[in-house]
Amino acid sequence: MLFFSFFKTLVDQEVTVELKNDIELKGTLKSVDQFLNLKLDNISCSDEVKYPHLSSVRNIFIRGSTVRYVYLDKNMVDTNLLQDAARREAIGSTKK
Amino acid sequence: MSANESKTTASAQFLSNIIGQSVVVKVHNGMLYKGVLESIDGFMNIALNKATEHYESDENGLLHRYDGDVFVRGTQVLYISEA
Amino acid sequence: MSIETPLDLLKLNLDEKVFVKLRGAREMTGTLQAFDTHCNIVLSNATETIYELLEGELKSNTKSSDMVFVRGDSVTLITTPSED
Amino acid sequence: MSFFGFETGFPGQNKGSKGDSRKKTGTHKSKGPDAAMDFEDTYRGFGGYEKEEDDYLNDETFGNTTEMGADFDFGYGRGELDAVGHTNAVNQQNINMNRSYASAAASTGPEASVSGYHDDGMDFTPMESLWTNQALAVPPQQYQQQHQVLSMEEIERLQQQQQSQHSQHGYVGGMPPPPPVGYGYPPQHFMPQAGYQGIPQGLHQGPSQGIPQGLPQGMPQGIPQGLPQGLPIPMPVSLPMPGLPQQYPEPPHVLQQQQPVAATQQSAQSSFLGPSASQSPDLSQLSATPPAQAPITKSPASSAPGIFPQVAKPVRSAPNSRGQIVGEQDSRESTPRGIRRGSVRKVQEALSPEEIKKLQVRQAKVDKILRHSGVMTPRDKDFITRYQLSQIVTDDPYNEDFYFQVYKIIQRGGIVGESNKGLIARAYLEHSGHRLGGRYKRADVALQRMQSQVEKAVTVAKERPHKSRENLDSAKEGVLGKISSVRNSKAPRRQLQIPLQKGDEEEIESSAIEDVVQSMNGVDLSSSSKARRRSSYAFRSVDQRAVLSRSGGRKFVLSLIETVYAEVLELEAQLRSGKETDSTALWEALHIADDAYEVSPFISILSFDKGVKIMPRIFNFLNKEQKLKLLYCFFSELSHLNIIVTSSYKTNPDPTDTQLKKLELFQSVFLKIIVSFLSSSAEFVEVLGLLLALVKNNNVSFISTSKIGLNLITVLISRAALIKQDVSRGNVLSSMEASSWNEIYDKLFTSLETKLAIVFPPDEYTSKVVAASTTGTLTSATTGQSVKHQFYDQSYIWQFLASLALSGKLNHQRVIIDEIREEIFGTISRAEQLVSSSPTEEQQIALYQRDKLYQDLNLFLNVMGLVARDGEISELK
Amino acid sequence: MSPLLKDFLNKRVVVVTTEGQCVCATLEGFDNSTNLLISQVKDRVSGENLASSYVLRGNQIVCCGLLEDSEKELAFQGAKSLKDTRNYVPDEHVVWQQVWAQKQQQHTLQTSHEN
Repeated sequence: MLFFSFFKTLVDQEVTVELKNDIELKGTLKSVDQFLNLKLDNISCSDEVKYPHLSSVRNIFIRGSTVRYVYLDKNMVDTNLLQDAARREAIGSTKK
Repeated sequence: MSANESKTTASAQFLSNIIGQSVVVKVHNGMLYKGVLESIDGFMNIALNKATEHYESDENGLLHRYDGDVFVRGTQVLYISEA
Repeated sequence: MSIETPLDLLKLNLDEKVFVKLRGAREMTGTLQAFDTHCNIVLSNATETIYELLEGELKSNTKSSDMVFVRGDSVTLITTPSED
Repeated sequence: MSFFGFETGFPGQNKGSKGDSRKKTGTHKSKGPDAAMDFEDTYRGFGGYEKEEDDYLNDETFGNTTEMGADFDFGYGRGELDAVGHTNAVNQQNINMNRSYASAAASTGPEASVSGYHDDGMDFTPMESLWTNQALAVPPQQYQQQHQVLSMEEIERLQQQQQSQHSQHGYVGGMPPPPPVGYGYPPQHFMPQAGYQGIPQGLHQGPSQGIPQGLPQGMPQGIPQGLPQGLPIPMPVSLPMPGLPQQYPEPPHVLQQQQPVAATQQSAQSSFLGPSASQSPDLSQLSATPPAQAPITKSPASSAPGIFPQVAKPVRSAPNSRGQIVGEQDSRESTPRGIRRGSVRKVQEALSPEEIKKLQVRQAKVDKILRHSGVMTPRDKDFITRYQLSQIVTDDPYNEDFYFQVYKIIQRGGIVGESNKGLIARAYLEHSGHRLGGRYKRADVALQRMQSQVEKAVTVAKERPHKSRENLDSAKEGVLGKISSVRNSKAPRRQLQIPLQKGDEEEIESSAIEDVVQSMNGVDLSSSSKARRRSSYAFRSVDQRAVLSRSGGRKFVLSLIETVYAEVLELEAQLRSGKETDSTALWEALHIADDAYEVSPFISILSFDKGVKIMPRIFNFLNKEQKLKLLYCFFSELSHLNIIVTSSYKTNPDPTDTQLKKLELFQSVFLKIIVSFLSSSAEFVEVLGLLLALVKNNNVSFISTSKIGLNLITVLISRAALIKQDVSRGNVLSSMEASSWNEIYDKLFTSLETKLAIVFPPDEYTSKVVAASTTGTLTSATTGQSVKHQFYDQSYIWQFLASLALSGKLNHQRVIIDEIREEIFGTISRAEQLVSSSPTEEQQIALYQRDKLYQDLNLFLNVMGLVARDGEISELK
Repeated sequence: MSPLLKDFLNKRVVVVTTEGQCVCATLEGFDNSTNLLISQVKDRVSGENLASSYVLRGNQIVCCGLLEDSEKELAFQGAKSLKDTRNYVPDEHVVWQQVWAQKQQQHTLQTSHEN
């Protein structure tokens, strides 16, 4: 649940998603679900020439399992809070 | 902890009594990690210290010696055996 | 204090530099900001290096970013970077 | 027949419902051959759930009062809850029908609300009755999940009962047999790995946490050639109408698998899961794609096999012969198992009129429901019930959504009133990297507070300059020896007769100092920590590892830090839910009184950024005595502190930017808590105690080569001076306090005397710092100023010297001036030269910086009644 | 079913599969595991009509984008084929062998000029 909570704070921010087939999509994160599927709006493909496959697509749904990276800016994330959230998550999962 | 300890399967017993021993872990991409098993969990995530990385067999194929602790992800583990 | 699960080992490295090995002959170093049981992680000041063998020649290119989320299923190994 | 296929039974009507239209399917016998098509059969996969009326369990299980009004008869949910209740104590008295959901939820996971993770009790083992045809077969091992709540003995006792029960009644097909021991799903992480990445073995891998958490998203990576290459696959009977296709036989409730294992891992995954996967026989024969265990052929990288059937190519693998699109994930639901068999009804007696009316009402309801029947399996309904209950009951939304909740509070621009939530958010805002609470905006706040403290002390001294001159002569004879120098500073300096520097000052310790140590307001300083060998200056390497290895090693210290974090988070959670907080566990975790190691682990904790960052939140939970002990330990082992070693130009001549950032962090976080603690609650004698700890256990001159060290000394002596001044106005300072203050001050002064100039770092060091540091606070850089004109901000040095001079007697002031004469004039000439040398466009900034240099210098000179202006020093009017 | 795909229903979409295939189709239905029910399936690169109706398994889907303007159903002919998502590197151990060797060299180089 930690990363679902994390991505929720990134909604309406501009992020760059790198997929496992090396396509890189920059766009505004519109919504996320607990499988970490993402929905991006007005996307731009970082390498249009090599990957024209998504030409004239603006709004896209990305399946969480095919994401490799999501690049963010430092100021989008409260690192101390995130680390504590990770600690709570770890404590939660081992407490079971 | 949870109440399922009472039914630990044979594999769980094996895993718990090799903690602290030196083990060999074969990973999905063919790599082999040898080291002292520090801990292991239900996901088969493995923590080794003084781990060495090899390919296929551990004698000849020494690739690298890790000085810190090494965390190997459960889903990548093919098998774990006593060294 | 016993380290019960490998995840505790990860927890120790929060806010510390870690070295991550990924599928597809990739590695990454950065400061560990978050992780979960699926091994999803967030690294800050991260540098990724992608290695390739072109005609037996080792080629590598690097890519760095301020903050990056790495999906757990690409991760194979995490350790603390050796000083060398 | 209720929505979920459960016989809710009529109150007192256990003689079997009269409905003629329903013909019950036999319990053990397979369905009667002549059974007319009634809705049971159309009700695919669920069969009748009637039960024999002679089943004595009926009353307990379903109670006898059913108000028909409840339109959404969550019979199943209640029944299930009862079933749980039921298994706890077989002869439980009648469970009243309209128990509120919240209480029901509370009963399923009593301890859950405390921990906030509501789902401990909710395991998701599917009901055995669904899967196994053999009634008595002991369900496969891993489904034998205990319900978290039961203790081990209870479980054993229940198990024998169940065995006996099964044998007596045979398989009570109608009512789900009281689930073996606990009705629960194995918490997710105990699931075999398949739970997350691997193949859902045909069993629903539902999350244990009640709230879907990273649920599996579907089958793992299909095998490339899985999809038929040949002719377009035969179309399902009718093109499913948009939206969820009704025709879609497979109730698509299999939760999406979040991170399917890549195909190549498939073999690893399946081999790992091999044994269990084969256990559910129906998985393989039904799956549309060849079974997962098929060996993985390395797909030829070159030709990406088109998933979609190219029209021309011949059919390669026959699609699912039954021409039905059957999702293989969850085959078990799609095949009518026929395991559930309705129970045989006895001959119906005549119906009383109101029974008939009741029946009609029920019939209407049943028809209304029927339209949507089969969409959800019992498991889903149960899951939804628990999920909703857990939503209702969680009292602390922070647990599942911690990052998002607190992030939103911080983002909404600060703290919402004094509520606990605000407190927690503020803890993060204090020094979070977040743009709102950005560290750099607050970096020098600690310094400002110290500066204001020193300035206040200096102004007080300025107001009474005449008084300090009178006792000028009387100060001739001082502890430091006789001073015979004449008043004006022009005459050559006379040598001070300095008493022999004793190897170890312990012997000359006067009773006053002893009193201070003892009377540290009840702070019982364990003798061993006092006698901990002096942290020597003999520190060569900046290697943090060396310090760490002498306090248990890096991993040990890191695990300490994590324990401390865990304690703080726990305390904050308690605070949030309004409970008392007890910080003993936290105190132990800090290892402050622990002197089993050469270097106290607490000091090593402070050598990690995360250790420093947690300090303010720790201070929230410590009482005054604990804070004093913490600071005593801190000042006693200051020389071991990694930040001192890295910020001293002696031991770290080439500081890197990351080191400078660490210094910034330490300053903005830890220094600030010390300043605020001392100014808010420390008494005079406690400040003395800390100063004594510093002077006695450290090589003070080494400490003074570090900016942080110098600031720490400044904080202590300026605090003491301030209290002394307020107190002396009221003349309350006791004789013991006054004499011990003089003694400790002299101890400090002697340890610095003749080497006072080292508080000024050499120029090559300061230029390196200016070059390396990217943030403006370390240097006096102001925006728009070219780097070469920036210079090292020495204000903290003048503040130290001002406090030192302020608290000393005239002889001390005389010595200070003599020792730093060049620095004083150096600063004046730099200030004057600054304006002349900087280019016109930077004139504005140069002027500002010149005034700043003068301002810092005068902070010191005013103490002596002097002032520097326009290039020379004159009497302060 | 997760609401993410809801507003793509009955619209022309571009779907990329984990095998590297890219198609244009109408989204008829989907489920929680993102199994997609699509119709009038056309290969976006070759322009070939593939199927009038098809079920695409959830785990084989990379992404599903809303096609803005229906004339541009076909991407440029001859576009390079997409990679699959398995990131399989043959003989990865050889790569790592050389990586560690190279790093060892750099390290000895570094320490030698340090002291």
